[in-house]
This record gives sequence, C-alpha cells and structure tokens, in this order.
Amino acid sequence: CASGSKQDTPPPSGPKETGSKEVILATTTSTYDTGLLDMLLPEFQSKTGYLVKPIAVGTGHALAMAARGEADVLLVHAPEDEEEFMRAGNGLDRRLVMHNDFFLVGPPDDPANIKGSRNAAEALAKVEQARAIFISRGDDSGTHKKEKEVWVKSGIKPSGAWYQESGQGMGETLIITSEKRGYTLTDRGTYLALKKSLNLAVLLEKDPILLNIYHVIQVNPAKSPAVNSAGGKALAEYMVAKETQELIGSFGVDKYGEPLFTPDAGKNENELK
Amino acid sequence: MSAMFEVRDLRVLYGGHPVVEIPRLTIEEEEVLAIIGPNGSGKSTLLRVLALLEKPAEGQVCFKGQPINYKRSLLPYRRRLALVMQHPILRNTSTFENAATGLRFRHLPEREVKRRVSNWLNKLGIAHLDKRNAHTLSGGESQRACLARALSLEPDLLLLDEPFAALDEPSRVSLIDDLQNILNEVSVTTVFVTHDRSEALIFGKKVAVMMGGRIQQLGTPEEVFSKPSNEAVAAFVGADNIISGLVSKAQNGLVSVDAHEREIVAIGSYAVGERLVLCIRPEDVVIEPYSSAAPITSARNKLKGRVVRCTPLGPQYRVVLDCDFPLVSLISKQSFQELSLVERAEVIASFKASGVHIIGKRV
Amino acid sequence: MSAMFEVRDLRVLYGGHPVVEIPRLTIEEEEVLAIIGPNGSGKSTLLRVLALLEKPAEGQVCFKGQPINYKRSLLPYRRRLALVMQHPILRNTSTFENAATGLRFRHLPEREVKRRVSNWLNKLGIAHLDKRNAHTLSGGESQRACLARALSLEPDLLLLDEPFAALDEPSRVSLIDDLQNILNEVSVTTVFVTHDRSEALIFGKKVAVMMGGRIQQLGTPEEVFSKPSNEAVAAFVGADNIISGLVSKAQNGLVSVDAHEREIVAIGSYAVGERLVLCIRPEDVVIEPYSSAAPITSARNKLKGRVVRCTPLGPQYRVVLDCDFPLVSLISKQSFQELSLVERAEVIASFKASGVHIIGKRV
Amino acid sequence: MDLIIDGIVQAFWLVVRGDPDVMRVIYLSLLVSGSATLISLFIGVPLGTLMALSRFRGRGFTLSLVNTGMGMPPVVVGLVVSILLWRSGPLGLLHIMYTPAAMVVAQVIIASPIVTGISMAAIAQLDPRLRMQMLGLGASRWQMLWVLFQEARLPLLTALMAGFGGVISEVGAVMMVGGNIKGQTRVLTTATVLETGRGEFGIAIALGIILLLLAYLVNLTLTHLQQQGRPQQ
Amino acid sequence: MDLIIDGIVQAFWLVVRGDPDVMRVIYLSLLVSGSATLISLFIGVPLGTLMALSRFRGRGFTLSLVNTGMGMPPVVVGLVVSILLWRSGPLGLLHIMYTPAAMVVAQVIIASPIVTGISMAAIAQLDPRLRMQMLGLGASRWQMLWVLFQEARLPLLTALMAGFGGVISEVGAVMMVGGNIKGQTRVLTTATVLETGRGEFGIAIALGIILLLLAYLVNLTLTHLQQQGRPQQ
Ligand SMILES: Nc1ncnc2c1ncn2[C@@H]1O[C@H](COP(=O)(O)OP(=O)(O)OP(=O)(O)O)[C@@H](O)[C@H]1O
Ligand SMILES: Nc1ncnc2c1ncn2[C@@H]1O[C@H](COP(=O)(O)OP(=O)(O)OP(=O)(O)O)[C@@H](O)[C@H]1O
Ligand SMILES: [Mg+2]
Ligand SMILES: [Mg+2]
Repeated sequence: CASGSKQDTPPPSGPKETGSKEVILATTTSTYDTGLLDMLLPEFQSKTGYLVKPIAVGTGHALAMAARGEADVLLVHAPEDEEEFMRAGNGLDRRLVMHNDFFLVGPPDDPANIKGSRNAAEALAKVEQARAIFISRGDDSGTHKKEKEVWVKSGIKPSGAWYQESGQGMGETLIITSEKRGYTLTDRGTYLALKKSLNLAVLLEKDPILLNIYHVIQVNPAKSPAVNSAGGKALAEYMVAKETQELIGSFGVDKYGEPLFTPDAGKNENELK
Repeated sequence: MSAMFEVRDLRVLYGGHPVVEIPRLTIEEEEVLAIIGPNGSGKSTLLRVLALLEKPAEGQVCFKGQPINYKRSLLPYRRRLALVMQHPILRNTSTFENAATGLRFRHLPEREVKRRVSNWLNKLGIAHLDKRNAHTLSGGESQRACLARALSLEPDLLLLDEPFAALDEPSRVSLIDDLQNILNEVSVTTVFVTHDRSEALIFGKKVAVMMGGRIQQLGTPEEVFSKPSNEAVAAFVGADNIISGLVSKAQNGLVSVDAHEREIVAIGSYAVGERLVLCIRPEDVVIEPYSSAAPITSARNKLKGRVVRCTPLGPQYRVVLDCDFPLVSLISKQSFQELSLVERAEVIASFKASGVHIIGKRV
Repeated sequence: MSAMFEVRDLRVLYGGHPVVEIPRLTIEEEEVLAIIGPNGSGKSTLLRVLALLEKPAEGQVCFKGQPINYKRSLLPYRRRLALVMQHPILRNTSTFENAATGLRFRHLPEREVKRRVSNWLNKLGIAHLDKRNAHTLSGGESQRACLARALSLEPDLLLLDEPFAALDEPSRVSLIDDLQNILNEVSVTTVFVTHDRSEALIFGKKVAVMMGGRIQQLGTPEEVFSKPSNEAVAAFVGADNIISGLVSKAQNGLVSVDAHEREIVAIGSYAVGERLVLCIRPEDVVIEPYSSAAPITSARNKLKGRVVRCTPLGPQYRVVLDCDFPLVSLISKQSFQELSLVERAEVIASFKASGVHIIGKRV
Repeated sequence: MDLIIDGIVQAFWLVVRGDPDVMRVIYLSLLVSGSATLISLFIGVPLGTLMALSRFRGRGFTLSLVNTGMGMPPVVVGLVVSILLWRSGPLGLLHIMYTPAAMVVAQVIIASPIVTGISMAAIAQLDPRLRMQMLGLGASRWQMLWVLFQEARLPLLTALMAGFGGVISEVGAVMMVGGNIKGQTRVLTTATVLETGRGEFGIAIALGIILLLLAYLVNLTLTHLQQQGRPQQ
Repeated sequence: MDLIIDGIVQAFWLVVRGDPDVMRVIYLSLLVSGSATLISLFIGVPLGTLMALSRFRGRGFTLSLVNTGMGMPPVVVGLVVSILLWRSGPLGLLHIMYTPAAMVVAQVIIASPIVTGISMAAIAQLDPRLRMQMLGLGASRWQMLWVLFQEARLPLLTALMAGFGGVISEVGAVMMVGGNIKGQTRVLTTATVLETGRGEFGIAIALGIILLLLAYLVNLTLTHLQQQGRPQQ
C-alpha cells in the first residue's frame, strides 16, 4: 500500500450538482482536541462549498465507521490498522499528511530512572523492573498501539499491579498518570496542551520508533452507495495540498512556541525514521 | 311524567362480590327520589351507576328509553347531570373557581359563570370565601362549595350523595327549604342519598330503602315509613316495637293477636292460629297514669306496664315499658314532666289498632 | 374532678384573621363536652388546638395545670389522647392495619393489638372488612374504621370531630348508647364536635356553643337549650320563636309583655317600659281548635291566630301561625290529624308562662 | 480550587462579552434539549397518565420497563440511534445523522422514561374520586385530564425538570449522534468535554456554570408560571 | 441493525460464560451505583421531606436550586470532584481519587438532587390532614414520617429508581474521577465507552444490554418488595 506521492495536486473541485455537499471526516480526538481541524476546515469549506462534519472518535471507532461507509474520509494515526483497512478494500487512497512524535513522560524525580535510556524499549524495561506505575491507554488507539509495539520490542509482556489501563483518551490518561506519579507514553500535542496542569516531565523522546504518523484515507465508494466520493476525494486532496501543508507547519507556534506537527505530504513513510 | 332512568337487572360487582343488585328501578322525570339505607348498602354505588361513572357488570341502564352504550361517548348524558359526591372533593384553587368548574367545562360565557356562581355562593352562605383556597375551607364550608358547584349547573338531573351531612342544623333546614322551592319551580329530577330519615321524609317524593345492595322497598314516604315491607326495613326506618304472636280472634277486619300472653288488636284479615309480626311506632304509643279514670279515647289497645328506663332524646323522652314484652314510647318533655315518670312506676300504654302495622307472617 | 385542660386568652389566626378567640375554657377531668355551632365557627380548629396540633398565635393551653411548652416534645401528651378528624383519613392499607395504627405507634404486643382491634371492629360492625383495603370502604364504613382506630387506644382524652356524621341512624343510636356506657364506665374525658343538637343533648354533660370563633355559651344541655344566653345562640339551638316587646305590667314575679299589640305573660322581674326579647320553643306551643270550650289548663298564654303553613317534619308537623306575629308550633302527626288543620283555619295557641324564656334586654 | 474560581470568573466574562461562539452553543443547547423535553412531555405525560389511570394486565411489568428506561445509558442510546440513523441504517434516508434533529431524537429517548415514570407516580397519587367528581360535573375526557394535570402540577413540574435536567446535562448521546461539530451540533456539554480534553479546565467549568445558570433560569420561569393565579392561602 | 442483533447475542454469551472481567465490571457498577443511590436516599428523602412539610422562607428558591441540581452535567461534577480530590486539591489528603470511593462521591452529588426533587413532590402531594391525624393518634415525629413514606411509596420508589437510573447509566463523572482503570474502577458505562472507542460496537451494545437488564432486575426486586403485604383491593 503506497502513500500518496503527487506533490502537485490539482486545486480541489467543488461539489457536483448531483453530489452531496456533506463530507464526513472521521478522525481521532488528538487531532481534534489540538484545534488543528478548527483552523483547516473553514478554509476548505469556503473554498469548495462542501460542508465538513468532523467526527472525533477513538481510532477503532473511526476505522469501524469508515469500514461501514459511514464516513467519507479518514484522518488517523494507526499505520498497522490502516494497512489492514486498505487490504480489506475499504480505502481508496492512503496519503501521508504529517507527523509529530510520542515520548515517555513520568514524575520529574524519575523513580525508575529512565532518563538517559538509549531508547524507548530500554526505558520501558526499567519501568517494569522498578515496578513503577505505568498507565496504558488500553483503548486500542494509535497511541496504545504504539505503546504495545514498544513493549514488544523490549521483550516484556507487561502485567501486574503496576501496569494499569486507563481505558480513556490521552488527556485523561495524562492526568491520571500525573496523579498516580506514573509513567506513560503520550503524543506531543496533548501533552503540550495539558502541560501546565500536569506534574510530569518528558523523560525520553526522539526515538525513531516513537514517530506519530497521520494519514488521510479516502473511503472506498464501493463500500456503500451513500459515500460521498467526490467530497472525500476533495478533502483528502486538500489535506495534502501545498497551502494546507504550510498551515499545518505553522500550527501551534503562536501558542506553544513550537509547531505541533511536521507536514509530510509527498514523503515516504520510511524516510521519516 | 315519563321515565328518565330505567335500570334493569343491574349487578355491580366489587372484588367478585355483588354490591348492588337491582332487578328493576325506574326514576320518573321531575321525580325526587330519596335513597336511604344502612352504611355499606350500596347507595353511593347506585348513584355512581346513575351518573354513568361505573359500568355495571350486568344489566342495562336506560336514559329516556335509550339503553346506554358504554362504548360510545357518555358526555352528552353527563352534561345533563350534576353530581355531589359523599366526600367533598375540591380542587386546589379558589372557592370561586371550584364552584365554577362545571360551568367552565360547558364553556359558558364569563359573565354567566360569574352570575350563577356568585348567586349560589351567596345562597349557600359562602360568598365571602370566594377567593380563598378551597383546601382551607371547614368541613361544612367545603360541602357548601360542592353544592354550589353542582347547583350552578342548573342540570336536568341532580345526584346528591348525603349533601347535607356536614351542614349545621339551621343551615340544613333553610337549605332544604330553598332547594325544595327550586326543585318545585324548575322541576329537576333529583336522586339523593341520605342517612337522615327526616331528610328523606321532607324532601323525597319517593323513598327507596336499600339494604345489602337491594332495594327493599320503594314508595311514597308515607308508605315506607308507616308500612315497612319487611322486618329489616321496619327496624331501619325506626319502628322500634316489633312483636310477634298468634292470631287468637279474627272478625270485621280486626284481628286479635296473642303476644306474650297479652292481646293486641290490629286491622287486617288473617286466620286464627296464624303467626304474625306486628310493628308499632313508638310515637303512636300514649302513656297515661295507671290511677287515672279511663278516659274515652279511640285507642283500642290499653296495656298495663311498668317503666323500665327513660332517656331524653332531644325535645322528647324515650320511655321503655315492660308489658311482659318491651314496648317503647316517645313522649314530649312536658308529658314526661306532667306524668312525673320514674323507674318502676305503673302506667297504661295505649295505642290505636290502626297504629299497629302487620308486617307479615313469620314461619 | 380537676381541670384536664385549661385554655387562656387563646387566639388562633388564619391568614391574619382570628378564627378562634377564647378568653378562658376549662375542661374538667372525666367531663364530656359537646361543642356545637354553625359551619366555620372554629370548632375543628379548637379541637386541633386541644390535640396540640395547632400552636395558637396567642394564649396558653394548660394540661393538668402545666402550661404546654410547644418547644418541647408534645409526644407524652399526644400519647394520652385519641383524635377522630372530621374527614376520615385512612392509610392505603387494610382496615385492620388502619385500626391498629395508634396501637402500633405505642408498640403494644401483637396479641393485645389483635384483641383490642378485633373487639372494636366488631363493636362497630366492620369486623368482616378487616382485610379489605381501607380506601375501598364506603363513607360510613370509613368513619367506623376511624372510630375503631381511636377507641382501641383506650385514651385518657377522646377528641371527636363529628364522629357520627356519616353513620346511618340505627347504628348511630346504638353506637351512642354503647359509647355512653363506656364513657361512664372508664371515665374518659371527651370533647366532641357535632352539628346535631340531639347528639349534643344526649351525649354531652356540658355543651359549648361556638359562633364566630367565640364560645357564646357553656353550660349543661338543659341550660343551653332552654336558656340560650343570647339571640344568636337561641336561633342556633332551635328556639324558633323570638319575639320582642315592651313590659306593660310587672307583679309577683310575672311580667306582661306587649308584643305586636298582644300580651305575653312570662316569668321574671323587670321594670315597666323595658324592652325584652322573648324566646318560646315551638314544642311548648299547644294548638287547640278555636271553637272548643276553653278547657282548664295551666297555660297562661292563649293567643288567637290563623294557620299559615303546615310542614311535615318526620313524625311531627311544623305549624306556622299568624298571631299578628309569626308563631311556630311543633305538634304530633296524630294531633295534626285530629285537629284537621288547614290553611287559614282559626286556632288558639297556648303556652305556659314558664315556657317563655326571657333572653335579655334589647337596646 | 483556583480552577473553580477561575471558572466562575471566566463564566462571567463569557456571558458578559456575549461571545458569539458561546452564544451559539447556548442557543443550540436550549433548542435541542428544550425540543427534546417538550416532545418527551407529549410522550411521557400521556403514557404515564394512561399507566396511572387504567388497570390493564401487565401494568406492573410496563412500570418496571419504564423505571428501567430511566437507567438507559446515554452512550448506548447514542450508539443505537447512530446505528439506526447512519447512512447504512434503516433510517439513513432521513439524512439527519450529525444534525440537531438526531440529537433531539436521542434525547427524547433518554427523557421520555423519566417523564413517564414521574408523571405516572404523580397521577397515580391523586385521589381517584377527583376523576369521578369531575366527570360527574360534565367534564369531557380531556377536561378531566386537564384538571388532573393541574392538581398534580408540582410533581409534573418535577417530571419536566428532571427530564430537562437529564438531557441538558447529558453528553454521551449528543456527542455520538451530533458529532460535536463546531457551529452545527456543539452544545454546552460537548463543548465542556472538549475543553476538558484540551486541558482548559477553567473554560470547562465556566461552561458548566453557564449550563447550570441556564437550567436555573428555565426553572425559575416554570416555577413562576406555575405559581401564577394561585388563590390566597 | 446487524450490530444490534450481534450485541444481543454477545450480551447473552457474556453473561452465560460468566466472563470474570465482565462480572467484575458488573459487580463494581452495582456496588458504586448502589451505594451512591443509598447515600442519596439518606440525603434526598429527608431533605425533600423537610422542604415539603415546612414552610420556611426561601422555600421556592431552594426548590429551584434542587430542580436545577437535576440538570447538573456529570462532566462538570466529575471535573469539580476531581479538582477537589486531586493531590493538589483541598481533599487530596484523602487519597481517594481514582478509587470507587471517588466515584460514589460524584454519583451521590448527581443522584441527590433527583431523589430530593421527586421525594419533595411526593410528600407535598399527600393530604396534609394525614399528618395531623397520625400525630393525633399518638405518632412520634418519626412514626408520622414513616407513615408518610409508606403512603408515598410509589413516587418514592420512582425517586429511588430515577436516582439509581441516573447514576448507573452515567459515564461523564465516573470516567473522570474513577479513571476507568481496568480491574479497579471500570464500570459498565465506562467499559461501553471504551468498546465504542475501539469500534467494537457489538460488545458496546452488549454491555448496554447487560446494564439495562441489571436495572430491570433491581427494579423488579424493589417493586416486588413494595407490593408485598398489600391488602386485597
Ligand atoms: N373495591 C371494593 N371491593 C370490595 N367491596 C367494595 C369495594 N368498594 C366498595 N365496596 C363495598 O361496597 C359496599 C357499598 O358501598 P357504597 O359506598 O355504595 O355504600 P353506601 O351505601 O354508600 O354506604 P355509606 O352510607 O357508608 O356511604 C360497601 O360495603 C363497600 O365496602
Ligand atoms: N388557611 C386559612 N385561612 C383563612 N381561613 C381559614 C383557613 N383555614 C381555615 N379557615 C377558616 O377558619 C374557620 C374555622 O374553621 P373550622 O374548620 O374550625 O370550622 P368548623 O367550626 O369546624 O366548621 P364545620 O362545622 O364546617 O366543620 C372557617 O371559616 C375556615 O374557613
Ligand atoms: Mg355512601
Ligand atoms: Mg369542622
């Protein structure tokens, strides 16, 4: 399954007379909560006349919806599931949009002493050895999947009282981690948003495994006659368009002093690592 | 006069038991029917059936010759009647609005509502309470409000369930007077339940005695109160002296009954040897001193007896005599004082033969 | 006998208006006090004050000499009394459980509860309804249940608010009989409200007449019914003939009053020229035919008059005469028939001087 | 604690400034929950009245069902309504998913059992003789019911408020069927969740306070209406 | 529709198999919401009774407050309770955040106004003469209240069920203060949300069905208890 590679996407076309004006974008809460979509979508709507309905839900929820044809386009960050989704013939075109990264956070005094570990897998192994509390999302979200990937890499099957599943979104999980003086894996956007009310420090970052990659996928109109293929296509193309990518690149600078996402349209997933 | 209501083969069941069983009852138009009877005899239930609030388990109710179809709307019938239930049921609003309830249901113009309600609140002596919340009214005031509510409807049929039970006596007397005049004037068919025999006497043109769910007797007040059709009715309407004995002589329409070794003369034709039940109303028993020279009176029965007990009963005295059987007499306070009756005093009890009512044969 | 209750300077306000105002009222131990009065006169309210259910705006209630402190628990007092309210208030449970309510509050052993309740349900004739939901009882049955509930408590103080209003007449008479015996035996202080004058007469050892929130008269039934203390009381207790006139002669304890050009002789000492209000009870007025030779009787007053109206009133007739002023007489049905009274017939009305009660001077 | 105070201050400013976004969210909250409550009144009051007044077989069972309905989790309601309203669902042709209409549908399902249950208890508690007496004065069926409703106005108001309170504060179902789309289906509760997720606890509390104020005002208005025209005590 | 059927089938199997995880979640749901309802009964019934029976100044105002409380958004309750129970909060020393105790606290806050409001309407609707009559038969204050509660048992049962239904179905607050931690604070509603987020709609619906079944059983038990010992009609 290849990601989109055309840099020179044609300007998105408007809704055809016969087609629906409504485009349903199923996305994960992390993109939504950061406010990125609030910035991007009005632009798209005024340009094309489409009405976008961004539905922010869990990754699994978003993929399940799309598989039933209940969404026209997906913006998600769970590469393995996405590939599975494409293999099932549910998607038409999967294109790389942007990435940011995950990192491990924990109590500033770092009782498991993971600071300075060589990579994420080693850090998690130290957490396990110290029986320090680790809060897992436990919700099969992109973040959770990434965490599980790292555990696999560390060769540990986490279990025990120290390993707890919050079963909630990133924000809530971070708060719980802070309250319980535990460790967790978080995405950058959510962490930055909540940073001021957390008592957590970034303890390990910049491991290539910790990349958080977002793709846009147009839902296969063959799945359901109700799918708005033109609209889905237009939005997907808008996401990777040059101006959009510039907007993504600058998003968050004013608020956090650093961009939250790195635009990646046209790049190859492997060249990010 | 034609029949307003006709009830046929009526049976009302509660919890599987029959509470009202009436083979036939006709209520003429413009009739005033009083229903009396002991507690729990089904009076209120019958009234509910007549108000079409209760669908009987069996039988038919005909209104002006038409059998009621309970599956169709009963509203046209109900709009012609007004019911006052035994307990005053008032809404949590002003007395005026309560009294206006039925008129509002009929969408009468505001002016007319005001006129009628004010008129009736006035007549019932509660005009000054019109703005008061009806739940703060006293017992009697509530009952007046309920009456005002029903009467202001000027219905064709009035159904009243013990409407004066909570009224003080002067009000009740004057209200009954007023109502009587109104009913005479506008000819409203009225069925009313009461446990007050005198109300039934004054008010009813006919009286029905209900007992155990059945109408035991139906007739003019005179008939019911002077000629109770059976022992139970007699006991209920107040004929306290019920005596049984064998006919010892019979001639010229007069019978002599041998009761407890005493002879009682009554009017009627029976065979010698028959066992009769006699009923003598206490008001009809005259008491005179034993010593007095026998005066000429029309009283055929004169029994010697002894005073057992004297109880004041309002302006009267209830004197119980022992004439080998107990005989009760009601006499005025004056007579009581004049006769200076004391316990164990010997007296003569006298009563006319026409005052002895033969209820029936006992087997 | 000592005072069970003493009420001083009592004032109960509703919506700012005084509803009960009693400077002083004493209820002796073992006394049976009947309270009568028109609707809305504050009878039920006074009963509530005595049951300590209503804290008066002003004044004191003393129980056995101790002033009630409404800030402390009233339970010890309330456990000694039993109240029957004017409306039967029953819980949504069986008749038995309803009747047992007060006993359960007192944590009596189950056996005793069963015994007492069954006994009273029996006496009140509703034993067969013990398992029935009390909300399905008829009006009279409900009232009996309420009475059973109160009486089974065997309290020191019984407070009854029109307890017999919904009972049929035979039951009421027998119940009053029973109760009288019981009260005599066990000496329960009883205060009961009634609008039935005869109940008050039979039952009360004292009678209080309440009007407009005030006790207008308090005395023995004899006193209250024969010597009403003022016009309003007289009108209420039923002295229908109230006549006023000027004293024209006065000697030997007899006064002649010139009323509407007629002379009425009464017992009393007043000055000539004084204006008096006279009260003659209708039962005391005897009617005889105009033609009859004047018989020798003790009646000092003999007035010629004309029959205006005759109304049957139970076993009696109420005859209104025109003697230049209206005079009402109550006569028996027999007399009515014997006299064959018709409208406009000329008759003589006679009454004894001792039958004329002088209520007071009018200014 | 400072967060709570911060929230109060922010609520004050949001309202005073009349922030158009916030105003829109308030408007939509009132519109959706108001309509849903109104519709559930029209479902719940008649149903509750029917259950209170008629003695059909299986009444006890129906009562248990209604009471159970009060415990219907909004998330499940949201999910089931979604399944029905999705484009592939049996009612997909209506095209109301992710619109205020869908939110109203979900909230009606949540509020109806509450309104039904409380109405039923309210009407059943009235003296059955009141009904008879009103019919005996010539009331039509509707007039009789109207009198019953007036007599039970206090508990019926409670039913109304419990229904309204249940849905205006609800988030699981509106989130799912409305989608929390800015300017279209974002209501106070979903906005609160969003702000909480963003870590803006102050704003979240401010929105919560605004919601409570709103409920309080609605309440005050209703109580006021209910008290009007009462006779002197 | 297939999802709903799937849900029903899964619910059946989950229960039949007695999946220990599911059993734990059910147990915790009942424990937390049961305790919370019980506590709110002890708060709401006395409070509602007081408001119904005494005529203090500001009663109308208090009534509005209670009614408003029925509209308290669980998310905000969750947030406020969190702020109080967080380590940095004034009650942080209790260390009950993310425990069932914290969930009970939040649910009590949600259920109490519901129970109070309905109880208040229930008691206020009773004939005031009943109180007098009971006192006039020698009832102590408590005995009198006990009789009132018995007379109002139907609406009080409704209050109980509405309170229980409100909290057992609630997710916003338990999610926030409990944390939905597997094996510790995960209850049926939070599990449902989690499964929904995972896209496991079938399991989510199954959990919802189990929850409703639970509420139904609780209901049936209560109704049964309430009906016991009733006299013949
Ligand atoms: N649901 C019921 N189940 C069984 N019996 C009932 C039911 N409802 C009423 N009854 C009985 O039916 C009988 C008739 O009742 P009804 O109210 O008609 O009597 P009533 O003649 O009006 O008596 P009262 O003079 O006391 O008012 C009563 O004995 C009553 O107990
Ligand atoms: N809340 C109130 N506000 C104003 N007046 C009231 C209030 N409650 C009662 N009253 C009035 O107080 C008066 C006395 O009432 P009470 O019930 O004591 O009368 P009662 O003598 O028992 O009359 P009845 O014979 O009709 O039972 C009545 O006129 C009644 O209307
Ligand atoms: Mg009756
Ligand atoms: Mg009274």
